[in-house]
Formats: sequence, structure tokens, C-alpha cells
Amino acid sequence: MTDERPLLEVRDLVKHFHVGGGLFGGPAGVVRAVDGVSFSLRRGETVGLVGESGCGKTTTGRCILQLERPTSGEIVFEGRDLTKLDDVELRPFRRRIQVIFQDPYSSLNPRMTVGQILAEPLAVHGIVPERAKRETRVRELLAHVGLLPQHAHRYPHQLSGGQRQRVGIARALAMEPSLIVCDEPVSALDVSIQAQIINLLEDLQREFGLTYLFIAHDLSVVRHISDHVAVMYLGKIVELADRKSLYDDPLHPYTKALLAAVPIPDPELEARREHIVLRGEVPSPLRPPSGCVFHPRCPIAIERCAREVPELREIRPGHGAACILA
Amino acid sequence: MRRYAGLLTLILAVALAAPPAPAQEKPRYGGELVFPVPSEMPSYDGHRESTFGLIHPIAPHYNTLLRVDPTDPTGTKPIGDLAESWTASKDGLVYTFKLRRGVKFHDGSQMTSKDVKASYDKIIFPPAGVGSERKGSYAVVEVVEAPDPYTVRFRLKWTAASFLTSLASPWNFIYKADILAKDMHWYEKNIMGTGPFTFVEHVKGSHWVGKKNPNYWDKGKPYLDGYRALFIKASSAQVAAIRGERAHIQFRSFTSADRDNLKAALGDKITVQESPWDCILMVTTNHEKKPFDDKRVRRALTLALDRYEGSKALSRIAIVKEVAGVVVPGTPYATPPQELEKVAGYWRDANKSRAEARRLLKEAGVPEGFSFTFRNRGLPMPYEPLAVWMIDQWRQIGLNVKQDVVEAAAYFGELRKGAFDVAMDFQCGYIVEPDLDLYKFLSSDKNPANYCRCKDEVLDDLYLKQARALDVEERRRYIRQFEKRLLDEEAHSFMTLQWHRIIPHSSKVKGWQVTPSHYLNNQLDAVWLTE
Amino acid sequence: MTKFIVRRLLLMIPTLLGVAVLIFLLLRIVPGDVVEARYVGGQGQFVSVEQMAMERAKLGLDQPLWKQFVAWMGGLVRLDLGISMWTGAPITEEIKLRFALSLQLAVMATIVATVLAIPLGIVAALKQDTWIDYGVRVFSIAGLAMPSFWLGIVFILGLLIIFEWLPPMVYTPFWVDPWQNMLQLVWPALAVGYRYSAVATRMTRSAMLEVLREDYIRTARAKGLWTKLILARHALKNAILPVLTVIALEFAFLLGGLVVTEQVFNLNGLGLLFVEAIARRDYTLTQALVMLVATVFIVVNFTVDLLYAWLDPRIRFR
Amino acid sequence: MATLLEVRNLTTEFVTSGGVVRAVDGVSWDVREGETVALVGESGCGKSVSALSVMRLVAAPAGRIVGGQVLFKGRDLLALSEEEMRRIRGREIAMIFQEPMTSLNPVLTIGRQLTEGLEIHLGMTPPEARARAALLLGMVGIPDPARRLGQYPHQFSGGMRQRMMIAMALACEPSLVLADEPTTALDVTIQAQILELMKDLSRRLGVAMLIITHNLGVVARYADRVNVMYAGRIVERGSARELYAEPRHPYTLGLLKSVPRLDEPRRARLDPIEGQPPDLTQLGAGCAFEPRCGFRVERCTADRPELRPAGGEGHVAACWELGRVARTPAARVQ
Repeated sequence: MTDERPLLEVRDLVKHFHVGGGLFGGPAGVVRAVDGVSFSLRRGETVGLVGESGCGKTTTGRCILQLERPTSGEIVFEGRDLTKLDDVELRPFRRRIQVIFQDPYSSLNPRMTVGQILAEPLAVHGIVPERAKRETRVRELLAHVGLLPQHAHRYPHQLSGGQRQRVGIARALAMEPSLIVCDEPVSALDVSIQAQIINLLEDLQREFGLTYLFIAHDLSVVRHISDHVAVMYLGKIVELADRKSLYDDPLHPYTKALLAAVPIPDPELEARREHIVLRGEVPSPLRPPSGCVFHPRCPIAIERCAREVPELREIRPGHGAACILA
Repeated sequence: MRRYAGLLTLILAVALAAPPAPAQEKPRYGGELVFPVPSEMPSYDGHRESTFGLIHPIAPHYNTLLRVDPTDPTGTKPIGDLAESWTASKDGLVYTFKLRRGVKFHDGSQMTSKDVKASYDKIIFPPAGVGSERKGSYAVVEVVEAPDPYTVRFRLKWTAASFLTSLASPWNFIYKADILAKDMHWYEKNIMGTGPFTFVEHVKGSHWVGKKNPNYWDKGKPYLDGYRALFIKASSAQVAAIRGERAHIQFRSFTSADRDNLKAALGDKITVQESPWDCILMVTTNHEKKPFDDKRVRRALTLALDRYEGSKALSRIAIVKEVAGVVVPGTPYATPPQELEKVAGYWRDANKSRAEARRLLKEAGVPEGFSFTFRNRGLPMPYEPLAVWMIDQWRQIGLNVKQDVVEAAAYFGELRKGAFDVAMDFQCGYIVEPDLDLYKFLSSDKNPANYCRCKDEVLDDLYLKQARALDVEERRRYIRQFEKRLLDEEAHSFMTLQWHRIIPHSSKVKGWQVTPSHYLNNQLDAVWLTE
Repeated sequence: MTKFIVRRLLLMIPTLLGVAVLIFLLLRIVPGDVVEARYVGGQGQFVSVEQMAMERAKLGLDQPLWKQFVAWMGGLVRLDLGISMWTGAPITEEIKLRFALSLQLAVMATIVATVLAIPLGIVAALKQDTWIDYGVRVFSIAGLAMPSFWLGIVFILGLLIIFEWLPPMVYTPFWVDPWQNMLQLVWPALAVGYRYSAVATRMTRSAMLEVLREDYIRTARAKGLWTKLILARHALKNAILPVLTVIALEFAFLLGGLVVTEQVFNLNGLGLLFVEAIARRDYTLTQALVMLVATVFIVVNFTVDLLYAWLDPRIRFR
Repeated sequence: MATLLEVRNLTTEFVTSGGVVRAVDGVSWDVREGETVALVGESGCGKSVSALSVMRLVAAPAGRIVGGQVLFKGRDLLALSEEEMRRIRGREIAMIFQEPMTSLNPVLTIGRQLTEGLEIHLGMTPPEARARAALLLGMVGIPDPARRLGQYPHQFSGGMRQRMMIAMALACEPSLVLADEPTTALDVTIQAQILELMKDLSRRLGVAMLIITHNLGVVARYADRVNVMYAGRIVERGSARELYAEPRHPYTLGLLKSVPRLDEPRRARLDPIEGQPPDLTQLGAGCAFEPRCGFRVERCTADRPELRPAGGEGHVAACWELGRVARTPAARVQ
């Protein structure tokens, strides 16, 4: 947070997928997975990206990771626009941006031991070329993520879910990244383990000065870990603010509904709470609604909402919302 | 096994000595003869094709001017078929044939001399666009004349000892002149002959059916009501057909193992006829490739082969048997054994042969362990076992030979291009006649099918001399000289072992005699079934 | 759906064209040609070079390759397969009877395979890891291990030795004499069908096992449905899809000809014709056969896709 | 309220490569008429297996019920013949599963899957069943039900499929519905919809419900009583209000403390339960939670604590140190 220039700046990111179509027809269509998203991350901070499935949060993460080439927009990382780079030029940047996946099991090669999984990128990328030193480094990494040296000889299936996610984190750390995209890193884990992993991520951030883009659907987890939060709906950011402002005083009706929908583990409070239940479901990104994409489900929508596309505007300092009624 | 070999020799001796149908047995009428045919004809035109797959099912529909005496086990004696009698002029240049009267085509029309002339004109002087397989072997004929409806006259350019035999060719079906006049290709897809059987049906890949011609000119014949040829490619299925008594006879040949199995399974129900077979694999050397331009090297190659021992071993596993020169043993022009033993490679003392071979190689400067490639054709029987045997024989004189097998259809194209050092070649006669057997070895410019890329005017001259020698003894002499020069002195090409034909057939089949050629004796006019 | 069908039909054209170009060129790269195969060898010594040239000209083999190809394509477009270079007869005539036999054998063998495979596979899956399952597995592995021609030889020898009887040697079309026809074809159909059933049995078993583990089967059981109904309505329809592919592709392979089995049973089918056509360098016939087999494969594939769509609404409504 | 379902000492085992696992180890719980009971715990604690054991749907041959009784309206379900049990399933007790994506048969229409139960259990004719099916779809909030009956599961969104599952479960008007993680796979806003729907329907139809979940929030919102499971056993049970307000088992306490909550000020650091979930093949003689427990004493390694009264009416917990847990300030969660 000392550096004034953001580590990552996403400007007007658009990612469209073409579906169907082909040589002789079939219903062709464009899925507007990400439709004009802008936000930035400062060094050492965490930005939470929340939203329901299909809102485009994962695609945004994949674009930043350069696993998808954006349709348009800029992704400026450490001063360079990644969208303008070719594969060779991208290589050093790929190392600096790492990812932690939701399901650590499917992202770990089942035929390699934990030690091999961690040593491989060290060798391939020439981070630790000497074999002997690599072993030391693997032990170090395991220690960082709270695993024991003997875990290096285990295979992924011999570990519990939490331990596997620790391996996933260690693998990301091995590359000495500055940015880690955490894509639902705890949602597959048991409740009692989630807290361990969240604490670990926070510890690592402090120790190594990491920057996180934290993609999740669990609003309470996002609140806990994030400095800033962006709420996405149907490919767009509908609200963007610092944590406190967003949770204490949400502006967008969608954010409000989301927060209201989260059940709270307190029966007394739940009995008293007002429950806004949104009607309907998230529309298909193949045919997004006109105007404000949220208007068909919005409890406060007025006739104008069907016509006007609301811009994300700063309603309060550092707190933007895309709603004409906000 | 030794006991068995003795038995086989006995069977062979009996088969060669006496016709299987003694005269006292009275032929029985009726029945359908069923026989598998291992190959199928591309077209129906005997003048054009060269596969026994045509002869076996189609020959019974036709007559030829002359034919080979069906009771002669050597398959060399021409007798009349449509010709009742014939005369030759003193100078041997004009042959006049008197035709039988009352011969009718299957459509009822009379056969006359113009049909014979038209047929032979098609064979010898085919118009443009008409294929004739054997045009080359009638180069001697100047003209064919039909002076009256029952006389045919051939005028020759020079004397030819083999002329009558060549008119007995099983291929030279007499077609109907009127049909040929309209369409020279008609016979490729249709049948219309004068033969003992008429055409019923042909189902491609499956079978061919003929039935008795009730108006056959040879009164009393044929004995069979009809016949059915089954096109069966796999030898196992052919054997099964005989074994299961679904078929009576297969006219090409079985292996000795098949014969033994059938005999074991069916005992007296099977009669075995055997004969040396007018087919042979030989070795051709490429004179353009060193060191095979050196006749010492070529002689060494043939000297290395111990044919007598080879015969004993190979006859058990392959369809070869007799040790022979250029003519099928047991036939009039065959080399007597005591003479054959004087030819290089046929000496009785194998050690002496090998010593001589080594000496020759040394003299020619071929180093010990010299290696070359032997080209072989991609057919299992009998090419493979023969090649394996020869390579081993050559190893014993210090040669290191690698085999290179080329797929059958591409093989002769490769040979013609001269893309070989030493190669297997093949010759198979449809009638036992030195002209046919020796033609192969004329200089390469005279016969491109001689792949040696060599010229030998002495051989060419000897060929002509034997071909024109009307005296049998004189002809024999020339043939011996030819053989000595070809196999021994020059060794352009040399023989391996004669093939051996084995016909184990149902004992019900009578009136059929094995000959050295699987193209002969398939008119079926005298064949009958005991039940 | 119609669009899907039309699209797939149109896609066949480039596929077949590709096959055509490939086989056309491959055949001509191989040394030797039909004239060579016909006149040289045995008694070719009397055939002159001129005569061979004449024969080549007659068959159009002296033309430049592109002209030969265009001529062939032109014929194909008019659905005229041309004449066999070997026999001179129309190719349609050459293929017709053999195709009928191969088709019938393929259908019969497929029926045998299906009738064996589906019930056995289902039973094995239901009785997983019991002696019934092991029995079925041994039976199907044995089918894989025994080449069908070998089984064919065993059949023939068995019939011959035990019953002193052989199947008919000659193919009688079904419509001429069904009894004779069956007497001949039932044996190869059993031999081939048994072998081909092995793969399908294993596929049925594993597909069934997989489906039985699916959540919706548990849902169906939780609804209190009868076991038989669950199997018939819920499990089989899902499990049959991969089995269908296996069986259909096997059918296409069978139709392409069974060279050795045809030889053993002396069947006048496409397989032997194919081998002989290639050995004789009968370009036109080989080409026609390749196109026929390619078309069969494409059509079978297409049919499987349609069946898939019919059975699996997820595809139908995509 | 009368007891509808009473599970007594239910024990279910699985044969795995690591040995025999007691997924459910002598568990007792009950559901009264019209009530909503929760079974809470982390994955592998045996909560789903408990429900499947009640339905006798534990996947054989690996899994089998080895002991106990399941008394439903006084009859022991475990003693019924398979055919008698089949008549109970879907008719008397229905089940809703976690994955609406995979729990519906992809190749059968929604109508087919809805009507088959009606035809079998209620003997309806196909037209009658179809009419009722349309009614049911309407009841669970699926618009245009008549048309939708002809559609296939993949044409429905996740939320719609779960509505469909609910319709299927309620089709024959059962007296008990076992809902196994009914909303876990759904988005937050849809989750809320479905839970509201279930609560509403159970109230209107008077259906008793067993909700199986790991989500403490869901439990708090909907359950009357809560059973907390750990390693195949119930470690605490009580009314929802009391259990949340005064957890008596260290595990329950740990769970409540470890989740970040929107209703509280953000804590600088979360309080996780340390260690890993237990490996059921490696359980010792003592308390299964002992290795992760902050209250453990020597006795915990050797002696397994049984459930004993821990406060108000029906509040029980299985811990030797109930008193110490109760005295911990953090144990009063709010």
C-alpha cells in the first residue's frame, strides 16, 4: 500500500465467447461472460470479487492469468499491458501471477508426490536450478504452508482436503509471485478447515507482501479477507467499494439482496431478520436483459431501469455502484 | 516317414504307369461333378487370359482343334479334337486339317472351318485393341486358310517341331465366327462353344455351373449330367470341401500334408494321383551387377545347391519334388538322370560341388563371406521355403545372402527394371513342350521376360535349331546342348526343383488322368462318377 | 435438428473427397499395375511390351493422374462406379452380391453380438463380483482371445467330425432360400458375433455399473420404484449409449469385410474381394470399395449420432 | 408432538480398502411430527449415511447397516421386507438430494420422473398423474408447468431442478422428507428461495423434515432442533436457540467460532479448529475430537464420553469437560 501505482489495473475488460455456429450454421451466439470490467489492485492488498455462478468472476480471473485472451480491454500488470504481449514476452509475467484453485485435488497430478509437484516448477523455470537446493526449498515451502517435511513423500490422495489446498498454495508460492488469483480457494473445504486456510493466506500475505485477487461467492469470507470488494452480476461490476463501506452500507439492490440472503448462524437473529428473497434466476448471459441487467429481479426497479444502462459511478468517495437509484 | 516315402513313390509309379480308369470298367452316366477352383477368371476369353481359374470351369464348354491325349500321363501327345485327321507337307510348312462333321455350337449352328479360322486369326493376328495372350508363340504361322467348310490349312514361315502340340493348347477355344465378326470382345463375357457342357450360370466369387450338352458330337459323351465349379480361395476350405465330401476333386494341386490328412480321414474314399508339375522356380542372375557378370560366380551359385538332398527335405513341406533340368522329367524331351548328373549343380557328390564352387569364387576374386541380396516374390508357397533352403546352401560355400521379399504384384515390375542382384523367377507351362519351356531363356532383347539382362547368341541359335528340328533325336540333342550351356557353362539362370502335383480326389471320380500341367485335361467329356 | 442433419450430410462431402484423393494417390504410389499383375508372372513371356501398352491405354492408365482422377470423380458424381480393371465388368455388378452377403453377415453377427452382450453385460453388472460376473467376464475375455477365424475353424471341424456335415459352400441369398442361407451364414455369424460381443459385453457391464452408481438411480430408488423398472427405464437407457457406439462401429468394421473369416467359411464377401482387388492393382474396384466402406463408416457414425440424439435429449436440444 | 421417526443405536459400516469404517456409530435421534430437525457436521461425519440408512439405500455391498432400529410410526423399518420398504420410500418418507444436476435422470422428461411415483404409489392413471404433476410444479413455483412437464432436466437451471426435486419428494404427500444438503450446490440468492420454499411447504403441508447440512447459517434459520455429528457420532443435540447460544461441546463451539459472520464486527483473525478431520479407519478408544480439542484432558484419549444432559430441556452433549466448556467466555457466542 506504500506504492502509489497499482500492481494490477484492469480497464474495461471484455471477454465474449462464441457458442454454436460453425461451418454450416447451428444457433450461433455470443456469451458476454465479462462485459466491461474495471478495477485495480494495489500492492499488498486483497480485492474480493463476489457474485453468483455465471457472473463472470472466474472468467475475469482467467483473463488476468492470461489463460483466456480478452476480447478487449487492458490488463496492466507491473506497468505492462499483458493483452499486448505475445507468448514469449508473457512468460516472465506468467510466473509473477499465480493461481490457487477451488479444487486442489483435480489440479494436482495424482501420480506425483508432493515433493515432485513442488520441485517441478522450481526446476522448469530455473528458479532453483540445483537439485540439492531444491529439496531444501521444498522443505521451506512446506513449512510456510504449515505442512511437515514428510508430507513431501506423500501423494495427493493421501492428504486431506485442507492439506491438499496447502500444497496448492505452496506450489503458487514456489514461483515467487507478486499476485495470486485465489479462485474460490476455500469453498470446497470443510467449515473447520476454511478458517485455517484463510488464516494461512493472510499470514503469507503479510510475510511475503503478496497481493490477492480473491474470487468467491461466500460473502462473509470475502468480507473477512478483502480490503476492497467488487460485486459482479452478469458480466458487470455492479458495486465496488472498500470492505467496510460495502458491507455496512451497501448501495446496490443486488448487493443488498445478496447480503440478506446469507443465513447467519444465530437462530434468534435469523428469526428477527428481514429476508429479501430475490425473484427469478440469473438470466442467460447469451441474452442479457436490456438496460440494467439486474432490473428483472430488482425489488426496486422502475420503468427507466429497463432502458438505461447504469454506469458504475462513485456515489460516495471510494464507493461506486451501477444503479440509477443509488 | 521313410516307410511313407516308399509308399508315395509307389503311388507315383502307379499313377505314372497306368491310367486310373481301366478299360474294363464301364462308365456310368449321371451325376454332377463338384470341384473347387482356387482362382477365378477375370474374363471368359481363353485367348486372352492365362489363369487355370478360366480353364477349370470354362474348358468343358469348348473344343479345340487338337487336344492333348487325356489318357497320356506325360501330357504331350496331341490328338484330334475338332480335327478328325491332318496331314503335313513334306517341307513341314503346310498343315492341313480335316474337321469333324456334325459339330454344333450350343446355339444349334454348325461349326465349320470358318469358325476355326476366325478363332485362330483372333489368336495369332488380333485386330488392334484385342488382347491375345499367346500371339507370340504362333510367330511361325504365316496364314490360316479355310479352303472348304471342313478343311483348315495353316501355312508356316519355317518348320516347327512343336507346331502340332501348340495347336493342342487348352486355351485355343474354337469360337463362332459370326459372333467374332460382330464383336471381338463378345467372348470375354459370354460362352458359346461346341464343348460337352453348356453354360448354366456364373455367380462371381461363388460358383460356375455347366450342364450336359445333349447334342454333343462325340456320341455317348459326356457322362456327367453337369458340373459345378466352386471358387474357393483358401486351401483349408478346399480341403474341407473334399474332406466333407462336398466336392470331388480339385484340379490344381494340394500339398503333401493335405493329401495325408485326407487320406487319413477318408481312407479308400480318396484316390491320389501325382505327377511332376510343369512349373518351376529358378534363379536368375543380373548380369549388369558385379560379380554376377562373371560366369564363375554364377556357376558357383548353382553348384552350391545340393538338389538331391534338398528334394528329400523340401518335398515334405513344399509343393516341390523332382530334380529336373529344363524339361519336366518323365516326358519325351526330359534329360535322362545319368546325363543330368553331369550338369553343374546336379553332381551326385555335393562336397565336390561345393569345393568347386568355392574354388570358382576364389578364382573370381569373390571374398569369403561376400554378401548379396536375393530378391524373392511375396508368395508363401513354395517361394519361401525354397529361398530359405537356397540361402542356407549358399552359406555353405561362404556366401552371406539376405532375402528381400517383394509383394507379388509388384515383383516382376522390379525384375524388369533390373533392380536386383539375384532373384527368384518362375515359369509354368500349360503343355509340356520345349519351345514353351525354353523360350524364357532367350537373350533379353528377344524376350524381355528373361530378366538376366544378358545376351547369348549361342542359346538363341540352339533354340531355333531345336524348334525347327523335325527329327526327334536331333531335337533332343539340341535341347541337351541348350541345357548344358544354360545351366552349366553360362548359368545365366538355373533351376531349383520341379514342382510336384498332388491330386487327392474322391474315389468316385473316374476317367480323369493327372498330367504335368494343371491346364490340361479339363474338358471333362470322359469323366464319370461311380455313384 | 434438421439443420444438424443437413450440416452433417454436407460435411460428408469433404470427408469422402479426402478419402478419394488419399486412396487414389496411395494406390498409384504402390508399384505395379493391373496390366502387370495380369500378364507378367506365369506365362507373361509371350506378351509383348506393345500389347501391355495397349492394355494400359484401354484402361486409361496412360492418362495423366489428374485426368484419371477427374474421370473417376465425374463417374462418382453420376453414381457410376465404372468397370473393374481386372474383369471388365461393371463394379456395381462385382460388388452387389458380395455386399449383400457382407451386409447380411454383418447384421447377423451384430445381432448375435447384441443379443449376447447386452443381457450378459447387465447381469454381470447387477451381480458384480459374484461368480456370475466372473463367468461372464471369462466368457467375454475368451471371446477376445480367440480370433473369430480360429473359432470358425473349430466350428467347421466340429461339424465335420461330430455330425459329418459341412455348411453349404455356396451363398444362397436369403430371399431365394432362407433355410440354405441360414445354414451357411449362421456359423460365421456366431463365430464373429461372439468375438465382437466381448467388447460390447464389457462395455455394457462397465456402462451399467457406472450408471448404477449415478445419483439419479439413487433418486429412483428413493422414490420407491421397482428394481426392474429402475433398470429398464432409468439405467438401461443411459447405459446403452456407449454400447451403441461400440456395436455400431463394430458393425461398420464387419461390413468392411472379414478377410480371414471369409476364407475359412468360403464366403463370397467384400473382404476377399478387397484383398484381391488390391493384390491385382484393380484401381477402380479398390477405389470403389474404399469409398463404399468409407461411406458406410460415415453413415454408421451419423446414424449413431442421430440415435444418440434420439436417446439423449441433452444432445437433441443442444 | 408425537415422535414420527426414531432412530435408535443405528450403526452402519462400510468396507473400504483401508478396512471397515463405522460411518454411523450407534447413533440415536428422532423427528417429531411436523418438526424440522437438522443434522449438522462436516463431510464424512456420517450425516448423509444416517439418512440413507433410514431409507435403506446404503450402497451395497460395500455399505451395510449392522445394528440398531429405525422406528417409523412405530414400525422398525430395518425389519421390513424389501417390498414393504419400497412402499414406504417415496410414499411415506421422501428424500431430496444435494446435487440437482445429477440426481435427475437426464434422458427422462420431468413429467415422466414426476408421474412414475404417483402411478406406483397412488395408483393414478397416467392422465391423473400428469395433472397432479402439473399441479406440483406450480406449487414449487415453476412457471408454465404443463409445458415444462415435457422437458428434460438439462433444460432447467439448477434452482429449477431443485424445485423439481422438491416437487418429486412431495408428490405422494409423505409425512417425512429427508433433505440431504438441499441447497449446497446453489447460489446464495437461489439457496434462499429454495429454503423459503421448503419451509413454507413443510409448514403448509405439515411435513416433518430432516435437513442435513454443514451450513450453520441454514440450520439457524430453519431448524427447530439440531444434532451435531462428528466422526459418526452425535456429539451434541439441543434446540436450535440453546445450542447456538450455549454450545456445550468443544466441537460445536469451534465450528461456531471458526466461521466469519456478517452480523459481527470483522475479527482480525479467525479461530479455526486446528488439525485435520479424523480418519475413520484410525479411531481410538477415546473421544474422536480429542486430538483437535482445546479442552482435552487425559481421560479423553481412553474413554469415549456418552451424551449427557448439558443444560435446558433435551440439550445433551458428549464431553467429559462440559462444565469447563460452559464456563468459557467464548462459549456464549453472541
